[in-house]
Parts: sequence; structure tokens; C-alpha cells
Amino acid sequence: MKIMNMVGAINDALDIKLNEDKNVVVFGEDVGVEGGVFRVTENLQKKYGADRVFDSPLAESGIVGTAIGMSIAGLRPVVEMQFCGFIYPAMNQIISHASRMRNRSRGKLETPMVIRMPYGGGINALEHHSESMEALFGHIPGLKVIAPSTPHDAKGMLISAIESNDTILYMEPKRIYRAIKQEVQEGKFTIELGKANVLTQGKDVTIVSFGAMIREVQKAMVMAKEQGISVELIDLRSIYPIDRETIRNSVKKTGRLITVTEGPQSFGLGAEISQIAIEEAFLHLEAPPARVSGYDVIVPLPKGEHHYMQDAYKILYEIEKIVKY
Amino acid sequence: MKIMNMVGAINDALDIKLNEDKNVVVFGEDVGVEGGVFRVTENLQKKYGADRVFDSPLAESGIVGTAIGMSIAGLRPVVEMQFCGFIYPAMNQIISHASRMRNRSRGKLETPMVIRMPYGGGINALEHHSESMEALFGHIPGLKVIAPSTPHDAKGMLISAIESNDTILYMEPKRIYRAIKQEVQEGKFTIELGKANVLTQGKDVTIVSFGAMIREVQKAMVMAKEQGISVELIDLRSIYPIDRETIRNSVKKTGRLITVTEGPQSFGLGAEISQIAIEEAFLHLEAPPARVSGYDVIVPLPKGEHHYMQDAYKILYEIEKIVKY
Amino acid sequence: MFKEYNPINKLMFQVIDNQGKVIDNKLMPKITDERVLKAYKDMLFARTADLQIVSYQRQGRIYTYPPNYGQEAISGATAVIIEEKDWLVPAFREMGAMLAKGVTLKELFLLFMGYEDGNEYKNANKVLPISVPIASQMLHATGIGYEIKYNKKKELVYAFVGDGGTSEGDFHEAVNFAGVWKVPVVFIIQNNQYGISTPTRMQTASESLAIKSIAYGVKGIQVDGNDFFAMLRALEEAKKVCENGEGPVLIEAVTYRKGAHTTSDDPTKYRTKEEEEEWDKKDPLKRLKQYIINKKLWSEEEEEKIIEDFKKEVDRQFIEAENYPEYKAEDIFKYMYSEMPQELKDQEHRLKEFYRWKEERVSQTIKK
Amino acid sequence: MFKEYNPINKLMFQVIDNQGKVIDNKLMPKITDERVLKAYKDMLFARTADLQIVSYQRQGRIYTYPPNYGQEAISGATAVIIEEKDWLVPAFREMGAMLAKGVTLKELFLLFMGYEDGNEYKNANKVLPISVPIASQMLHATGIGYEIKYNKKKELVYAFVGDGGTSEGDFHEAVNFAGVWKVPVVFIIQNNQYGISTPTRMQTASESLAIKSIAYGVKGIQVDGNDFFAMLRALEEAKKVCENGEGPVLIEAVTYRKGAHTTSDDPTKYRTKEEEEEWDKKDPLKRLKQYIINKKLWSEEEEEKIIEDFKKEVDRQFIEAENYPEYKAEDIFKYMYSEMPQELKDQEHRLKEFYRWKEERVSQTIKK
Ligand SMILES: Cc1ncc(C[n+]2csc(CCOP(=O)(O)OP(=O)(O)O)c2C)c(N)n1
Ligand SMILES: Cc1ncc(C[n+]2csc(CCOP(=O)(O)OP(=O)(O)O)c2C)c(N)n1
Ligand SMILES: [Mg+2]
Ligand SMILES: [Mg+2]
Repeated sequence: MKIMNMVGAINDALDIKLNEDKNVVVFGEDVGVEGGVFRVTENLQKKYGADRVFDSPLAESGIVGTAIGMSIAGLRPVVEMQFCGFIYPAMNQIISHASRMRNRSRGKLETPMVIRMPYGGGINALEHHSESMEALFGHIPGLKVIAPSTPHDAKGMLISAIESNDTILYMEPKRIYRAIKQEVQEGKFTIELGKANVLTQGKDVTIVSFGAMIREVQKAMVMAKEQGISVELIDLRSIYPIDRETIRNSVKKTGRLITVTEGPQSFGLGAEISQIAIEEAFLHLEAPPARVSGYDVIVPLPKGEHHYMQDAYKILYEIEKIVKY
Repeated sequence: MKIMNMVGAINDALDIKLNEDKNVVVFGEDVGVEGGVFRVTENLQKKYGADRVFDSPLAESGIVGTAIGMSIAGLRPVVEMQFCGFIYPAMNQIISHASRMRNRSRGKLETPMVIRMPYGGGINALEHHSESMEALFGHIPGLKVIAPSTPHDAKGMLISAIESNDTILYMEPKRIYRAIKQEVQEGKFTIELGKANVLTQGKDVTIVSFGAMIREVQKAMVMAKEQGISVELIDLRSIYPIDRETIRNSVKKTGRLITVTEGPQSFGLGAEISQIAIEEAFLHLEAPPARVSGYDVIVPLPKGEHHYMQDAYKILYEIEKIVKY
Repeated sequence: MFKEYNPINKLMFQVIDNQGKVIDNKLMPKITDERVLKAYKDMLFARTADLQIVSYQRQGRIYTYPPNYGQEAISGATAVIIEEKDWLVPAFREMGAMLAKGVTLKELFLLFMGYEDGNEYKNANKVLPISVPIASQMLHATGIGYEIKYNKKKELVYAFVGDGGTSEGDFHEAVNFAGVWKVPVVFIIQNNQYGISTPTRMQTASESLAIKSIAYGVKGIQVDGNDFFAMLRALEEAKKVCENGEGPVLIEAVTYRKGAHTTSDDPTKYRTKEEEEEWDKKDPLKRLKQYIINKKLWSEEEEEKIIEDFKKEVDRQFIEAENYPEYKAEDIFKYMYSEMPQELKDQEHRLKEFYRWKEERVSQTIKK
Repeated sequence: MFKEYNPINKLMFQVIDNQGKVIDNKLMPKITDERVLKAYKDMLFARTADLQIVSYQRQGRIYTYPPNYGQEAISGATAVIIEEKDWLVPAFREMGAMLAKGVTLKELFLLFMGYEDGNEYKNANKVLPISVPIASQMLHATGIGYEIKYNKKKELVYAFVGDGGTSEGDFHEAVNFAGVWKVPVVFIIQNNQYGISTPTRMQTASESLAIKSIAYGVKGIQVDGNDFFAMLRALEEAKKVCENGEGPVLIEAVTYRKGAHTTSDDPTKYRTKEEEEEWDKKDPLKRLKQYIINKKLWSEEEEEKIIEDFKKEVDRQFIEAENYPEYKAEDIFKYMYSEMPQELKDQEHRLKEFYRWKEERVSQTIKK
């Protein structure tokens, strides 16, 4: 065991896979010499050389598109989008090819690749640096979308992602890149993708969330507990596919569901999970599944961001409302 | 009044606005000389000249990006994406600029523009020519997304869209481009954007749908009626913003909701409407809101497309299930 | 050659004239008469198939199809040079090159009849499926090139794009990345003068498409794409460049799409009869045929006979494709992921339950 | 000039040397001594502000900021030529040009302190907000250029992008569209040698960035971007080209980012002290200062004094920005659409209800 933050855990996962599998290559904007703008890929170029860890020209479609080619030819590229807000130039390559090549070729061609990107707000950043667009990607058939909330999960999930034969979008909650430290198992381990994690058992209300929002929910849970409200907290981990079973079991037990997500409200993750709850546990529901999410607006610049963000109080507010319903 | 199909109605709307407002320009791939691959812009170049109706180079980001510049400078561009499946190269311009310029500049800059595109399946097309990705766009704050289901609406909604000072994604159900003919008012008229349309009053179940699927729902309704089931059919017309009031009123009355959409299921329009129903009318619900949608797969090529598509029987199947719930 | 034909010099590389006469023997590629004859027959097969498909389409037996008609020399030359070990990254008008790699006509038929199975290429490796989103495939070629270089393999990538495709950002990024990475990719622009209805001069103000190579610091050349020998020679030279580790090459192959854009297009809307006639004189098959006839390798009689054989073969494969088994429901789910997630299993289950219900329901209705 | 300095000839256009001496008087732009002096002061103001901002940032009084340090001559020359009627389409290192258009330092401070209000440019028209998504703004410039041409106006667009930005597809599409449409846009690449940590040679294998103009059939030129006079002269010539309806111009301004990429970047990771010192000799302000001192237009004493004044002015505007009113909840909803849809009204209402609840709740907690 070793104490690590998330940046260290991700770096460790990359290190392990680069070391173990010569087909793994890591590239993107400033990931080589600089080691990434968040230092996630620090030292990897030194250790593995510039043909395995390297800086690409500044072009996201180019990065994803060439990674598709590499993966078809047998490599396992792990590419970085510098921020979630800069992945859009690559949307065509992701939607039209990465997520489709296997189906299009009836399984003959595969694109085993991981697209890593920091996402989410709360870091006082410029425009385009605070977005959480998991729902856009969850809606793309053929893609898997995952996001860890702890260093341990970050490491295990990334190793699993690199070993998967699918194209995986790996969303990193940059707000807690260094905020959470934890003992993490050394060496290689994997975490099955697609499985949610019940972080806290509870009986009054189920909260489903992921990534950086988990910590906010936990703060709200402390306050709720003071009022005797027992919350069951599910860390989704996988945005697509969603672990229906875990949600079903929990909602059947608590009868109440709140989703806490950072992205815009409409067509967001919250609605999908509510729908799953009503499909799976309608007769157990004692209140309408509620969503605590961003609003349908552009993430405000730092001075206004608190209005947008889902903090412990906003979550508590909904908890109190739903248990009183 | 004049009998028109949807292609004619859209052409008429463009004609009226080109004639009335010198700031309106129409461009895109093959919209000029050829008049569009579906002939939607036929004759407009002849009538208004090649500086107002013209072919652009083959580049979707370029089309949307330059339209943004034009609209900031005072024009009202109406651009065409040749198919919904080819809009992805333009995602960055849409998400990072068209939907944001007003908010970014605190209202000083506006991007009044319309992005037209045919969407949806059922026309025996090649890959990428059958997609219905309304949910991707509905999730983008700052964008309005609309889709007509009749020639009359197509005309009135497009005129409204061109006159709006917002950026509007106008989705055209190409499957019924020529399939439905209707008397359409001549000359200029508008239809308020953001308002759904109750096409049929009913009492047992509410069906919310839009575009080409309306016709399928109507076929199912004939069969349902034979069994004495009375369906209230809502044509959403506006994907974003969604007309909560119309949905609320209907679901409160019927107690049952089915959504019928073409796009992939997860993170789709169906979940959002179900969520609205539970937020607005939870205590009136007698069954879990159900969705008839595409599956989470790539739209199959023509020989397999019927497995994917939502036809009258699939809708009837859900109607019968929900009324028996 | 890349020096003399540096696109800045505005020369188009040609080996034979419109009458099939060799302009300068030094320019001829290395190829035996036998191989030329085979190449001609392959091009003729492609053309025969193409024309036949258009008529199938008119009969409603196949959906939208983009013909190669008039552009056969480009694929024809590629077919000669491409090897088993090499990769083919097509756009969608490279039938000849695809067949050379082992793709069957039947598979192409299946695709255009609406089965993804047509993309499986059971007997062909290292061929990407045709790519519909314009220019996007070029980046895949660059990525494959990276793998080749990374693993120090002796392979090449032949990647195709249209003149219209050069306007897309992905064209730029693909050639640019390839230039920086110095990967062994031969990019071939089939400049057939139009992107659907849009003429090349409306795609770019650049003096040629070959000259765009300068923007990426890669070698480039403009070639008469209707001149089989010129295409082959240019490909030979490009191959050497790649093999020497000097990086990618950009070839502009000047040609003409004699047919419609696809079977649902009407070219009379945007081009003149005169223009078509002008280009007809440069038809790649006519020119090569003249060459082999002059060399006494071929005769009109042989041609007539072989076309009949080809037609039968095309028909045979077409009918095989028409008799392809029904598209099963599970096939829309099965290939989405390396392992099917529970969510898709549930959806498949729901679809099958619906089918059971429907069957019952329909048989009831019939009984009534 | 565009003939002689055709990028194919690999000449960089220069007017003064590193000592501020005029190389060839014929190359000098038309400008009075007075105007030169003003330009110098403006550049000095920008630099003073820049250095001050970096120190504010260290004090935690402002967030991430991308300095212009070392690149001031490019904006400085643009500031001289740009007129009220012209459009400015910045990337994010064009402070001098923005101030010239009427944007205030305070507004820039507001933006980098985290208020969108800083983008409103109350006293400036025809300036787009700084653009974060690299190269995307270039297409807006082309679109604006279209409007100018369409309405037969006498306006110009000055649009900026970085060396890194030339790798993006949008760069390609923007210059290509502009070339086809022949619109009056001057595209200026600030080649400051790096895109964050990535050197220009890793962005492209092309011999220069100016040479990319050939791919679009537009005029291009490589200019010493640290040479105020060269920049100004090149802009004058570009303006003529645009005014003659000959279409867009692509200028590569060769410069160096003397500071960090942004305040959260550490350049020692990717560049050497020697390199920095080498470029320091070419510093644009030093060179222009030498020129005006030689001409007896300026002295070290005047410089010292004015810097003190500038610092006070920067501080004044900074403190004004710091005292900006609180960011109101409604402001996150208000500007999304021309009219607020019911959905957003509902969401705003919900937020305000939450705030009421929270206030009550927190005051209760405090009472306890
Ligand atoms: C990204 C994208 N946009 C639009 C289309 C629609 N489309 C299909 S073919 C074509 C023209 C292609 O022209 P070119 O690249 O010259 O190839 P050609 O058809 O002439 O072989 C267009 C616009 C597409 N397939 N992909
Ligand atoms: C589309 C996009 N990708 C990535 C980024 C992150 N990023 C910000 S600045 C920068 C480098 C820009 O380099 P260059 O164009 O040379 O401009 P410079 O910063 O040197 O002025 C990058 C990669 C971004 N802002 N936008
Ligand atoms: Mg073409
Ligand atoms: Mg730079």
C-alpha cells in the first residue's frame, strides 16, 4: 500500500501498463516533455522514450483519429484531451469511428483505446475549462464512459480501461486530482468496468453520483445524519453502461432517489437514472426521483461558479425535500 | 392555401425570408447550383443570386464557424448540414461558440442563425445517413432545437427560427419530406417556438413524440382505438426548450406516458420527458413512464433497420402494456 | 522525380498521351506486358461491375451506390503496387484496389444492399471499410503509419480521399501529423473535379491540390490519374520515399467522375455535355486499351468476349449477395462491444419479447 | 512585396535590426515620429500591465492569465493600423490591439478575475471576446469577412492565431474558405515558438508557417514579429491587398513568448536559458526603444517616469475591477437566450428558493 492522490494513481496506472505492454502508447498535447498540464503523465516520457510517450500537434481530431488508426493496427493508445471542453473538435472521430469500427466491420476491427480527460468545475478556471459533459458521451452507442472518484478507483479503472478492447472515455475529476489522498494497492490490479459502488449503506434515500460530486454528497450526508436521515450513496463509476442492478436494489430499499451531477440539467445523467429507477422500481417509489444538477447554462466564470455548482447545501436541500415528500 | 409537401414548405419559407430580408443568406454543401441533395433549396440560387445562396467548400466546421462570424456581423445565415450524421465536425463551433457567444459577451454579440439538417431513418440509406441525435443537441445550453412533423409546421417554424435572434438547430424528418402533403397557408406566417402541439386529445395514455415518428404513433393509435384505448398525442416540436406545461397537463389527465423517439435509448429524449412527467405529475402517474426508442446501437444498415426502428407495432405493444399496468 | 515535379512548378506527371502513346520511355514504370494486361482486365472488370451495379440500382435491387466509372486507373495502379503486407484505407471509389486486396464483389454488394456483413472482408486483411464521413479516414491512415514506424515494419499505407475531402479539417490534420511523424503513408487525392455538384475551384483557391503538400513539408506530385502508367510510376516513387523513411507523400490524381455522384444524383444539373465529352477523350481505359492493342497484347474481339464473362461473374456474385440470409435481430447488438453489456442484453431481450408478441398478435389478426 | 517575400523564397521580412537600426529605408512604413512614439508607449503600457498582472496573480488576486510579454510589437503594429470600422478577432495574446480598439484594462481584469462582464467591451465595437478554443475564432473572421464583402463595406478583419493553432482543422478551413470567398481578412499567426510546451517544429514539418498560404492560394509573408516597423509595413501591404479585393493575407509573425504560457506554467521544463537569452536580444521593445532613443525622441529618464505612471494606472484599473459588484445569481441565466425560456425561469426560481432556504438554515445554525 502507498499513499497516493489521484494524479499519482493515474500516473502509476499508466506506468504499469507502459511497462507491461509494449503496445501501449501515450500521447496528446503537452503530455511528453511537460508531463501534462496537470502533471498526470510526468516522467513517463523519460522512462519510456519519446516514441511511446509524446507530444502531438495541437489538434484533437488528429489525436483521436490517429489513435483510431493505431489501435486498428494493434497498438493500445491512451490519449489525453487537455480539458473536457476541448474534446469537441474530436467528436466526429469519436462518434463516427471510434465507437463504430467494431460494429461496422462485424467485429473484425477493434479500436482498443482510452481517451483520458479532466472534467468538471470548481477550480477557478477560464471558460471551457470546467465542463462536465458525460451525458453527451453516454448517448453515443459503442462508447464506454467511466469516471473514478478516488485514487484507488482511478488506478484500477484505468488499468481495466487500457486492457479493454473497447473505446473508453475516461473522465478525471480534476477538482479532486490532489484533494484526496488514500492508500492505494501497489502494482497491478483491475476494477471491473460497468459496476457501481455502494459507498455507504442507508435506508431513507438513495443518492447516485460520481466523480468530484461524491465528496459534496458526503458533506451533505454528514448534515443529513444530524437530522437522522440515512442516505445510501452510490458511486456510479460507469456512466455508460449504467449499473441498473445496483440502482434497482438500492431504490427498492429506500424508495427515494436523488441524482447529483455537474453537467447541465436537461438531457443529463440525472434523467437517465431517474428513468432507470422508474423502470426498475416504480412501485417502490415514495417520492419523485429528484435531480441536483447544473442548470441549462454555460458554466459561469469563477466569480459566478458557486451559483451553478452543486454543493453540500444544495444536496441537503433536496434531501430534506424528498424525505418530507 | 396551397398543397405542399415538407420539402416545398421549407423551400417556401426560405424563399419568403430571402425575399423579405437582405440579411438572410443560405449556404452549405451543394445547396446552390444543385439545390440541395434533397432539393430543399431548389431554384433559390437562381432567384437570389450566388452571393445569397451558395455552395461552400466541403467542411462542416467551416460552414458553422463562418456562419457564426456572419451572424455576429449582422447577417442571418441559414446553413445546411447535408445529413445529421455529418454535423459532428461542427460540434466544436456549435458548442463552444454558437451557443455561447451571447452569454459570453453578456448579450452584446448575437448569433442569429439556423442550422438545418435532415435527420432520421427509414430511407434505406448508407451508414451515417439515418441518425436522430436530438438529445446531443438538447443537452447543449444556449441552443434551441426544433423539429416539425408537418409541412405547415415546417414552414411556420422555419420562418420563426430565421427571425429568432438565437442559434437554432432545425431538424428535418427526411423520411416524410415528400410523404405528407397538406394545405399550407401561403405567404408569411410564424409559429411560436417552444410550444408543443396536442395533435389528438385522449384520456388513457399520453404519447409524446416528434418529427417522422408522429406518423408511426398515429398508425398505432388506430390499432389502439380498435381496442378502445384513447391516446393523447403530443407533437413536441421543440426539443429544447421542452414545453413542460403541455406535458404536465396531459399526464395529469391520462396518468400514463409513453415517449416515442428514434435516437438511442440511453441519455435520450425519452428519459428527459419522463423526468419532467415525474417532476410535474408524480402523484397522477398510474404506471411508470415508458420509452419506445432506438436501442443503444448504431442505426443498422437498411436490411437490419426494421429491427431498430420504432414502428406502429412497437408503439402498440407499449400502449397495451402501459394501460394494463 | 519529386524535385522535377515539385507542385510549385505546375507540371502534371504524364507517361502516355490520350492515344495511349508513351510520351517518354524513361518515365515508364517497371512492369511486364503480362502485368499490364492483367491490370487492364482488372480495370475492365471494375468498370463492367460498376455499370452493371448502376443498372441493378435502377431495378431497385441495390441501394445508393457511388460509381468508380472513369477513375479506374487510380485503383488499377494501386492494385499493382499494393502488397499483402500493406494497408488500404479507402474513401469510397476504390473498388479496384479493394478487390486487389481480397475484398470480394459480393461483399461490396452486400454492403450496398444494406448488410454490415459486407464490411467483414473475410478473405482480406489490412483493408479498412469504406469511409463515409469525408476525409475522416485519412487520420486512421496516419495512425496506422505510426504503428508501422513504431514497430519498424516494412509496410505501407495507401490512403484515399476526394478533392472535396481536401477542404475538411481532418485532411489538414492527417497530412500534417504524418509530416511531423514521418510515417510511411501515401495519400492519394482522387481529384475527379467535383464533390457532388461542387467543382474543385469552389473547394479551394489553391493552384492545385498537390501543392498543398508544401504546407506540410511533405513530398507532393500532381499526376494524370487517367494515365495508368503515370499513376503506377508515381506510386513506385512514393513507395521509395516511404521506404527510405522520408515520410508521407501526397499525390493528386487528376481524373474525372464519368458517372453520377451516386445513383441518386443527376450530373446534368451542374455540368455540361461539352465538359463530359472533353474528358471522355482522356478516359483511362480507352488509353490503356489503345496501348495494349498497339502492342498487340489485346484485341476488340478479346475485349468483347471477356466483358461477357465479366458480366456473368458480376451477376453470379450479385445473385449470391441477393440470396444472403436474413438479417437477424441479434446482429444489431452483437458487435457493439467486445462483451455485450447487461444493458444491451436487456434491450435485445425486450426486442425479442416484442417479436414474440407481434407474431402472436399478427397470427390472431389473421385468424380473425 | 508579396512577390519578393513569397514564402517559397524563405525570406523573413525585417526593417530594423536588433540594435534598432533601419536596414533599408525603402522598407519603412508610413508613420510619423509622433505616432511611433505613441506606439512605443502603448507597447510599454501593455508590457507594464502584463508584468504587473503576473504579480497580482502570484498574490492570488487574479486567476490564470496568458501574458503578451515579448510579443508586444505584433499588437502594437496592429493598434496603429486598425480603425474604428475594422474588426478585431483576437486569440488571447493581443492586449495592445484590444486596448487600441477601446477595450479597457479593467475589462480584461474582470475577465481574468472571473466575470463574463469583462467581455462586454462597453466602449469598444467590432471586437470579439478572446477565444479559448484554439483556432476556432479564425472561422468567425472569415464569416465576418463575408459580411463585409457581401455588403460592399470598406472594412477589414484582423484575426489572430498561435503557431500551435495552425495545426487545428479550423485553421485550414478558415484560410481555405477565405481564399475561395476572397474576403478582406488579415490572418496573423503569432509564432511565438511554442504551444504551451510544444515547439513549433513539432506542430508541423512545413518549412515555415507563412508557406502554408500556398495551400490556400492566398498571399503570405513571414515577418519578424519583434520588429515593429516590419509588422506595420506588412500590415499596410496586407491592407492594400484586401482593399483591392484580392482576398485574404496570411502573415506569420515570428516572435517569442518571453513569459510563461500562463501563470500556471513553468517554461524551464521545456526550454533552455540560452534560448531565452538569444531571444532576449531580439526583444521588440528594446529594439524600438533604441530606435526612438537614437532619433532623440525618447530617453531612459522619460521611460522610468512613464513606467511609474503606467503602474499607477494599471493599479487603479485593477482595484476598480477588484471592487466590482458581486456576481448575481440571475446573471448566469439572463444572457443565454434573446428571451428567457420558461425552463430557465423555473431553474432560476429554484436556485433562488434554495438561497432563501439556505439563508434561513444558516442563520438558524448560527443561532444554535
Ligand atoms: C463529413 C461529411 N460531410 C458530407 C458528406 C456528404 N457527402 C458525401 S460524398 C460528398 C462529396 C465528396 O466529394 P469528394 O471528396 O470530391 O469525393 P467524390 O465523391 O468526388 O469521390 C459529400 C458532401 C459526407 N459523406 N461526410
Ligand atoms: C481546442 C483547444 N485545445 C487545447 C487547448 C489548451 N491550450 C490552451 S493554449 C494552448 C497552446 C496554444 O498554442 P499557440 O496556438 O501556439 O498559442 P500561444 O499560447 O503560444 O499564444 C493549448 C493547447 C485549447 N485552449 N483549445
Ligand atoms: Mg470529387
Ligand atoms: Mg505559440
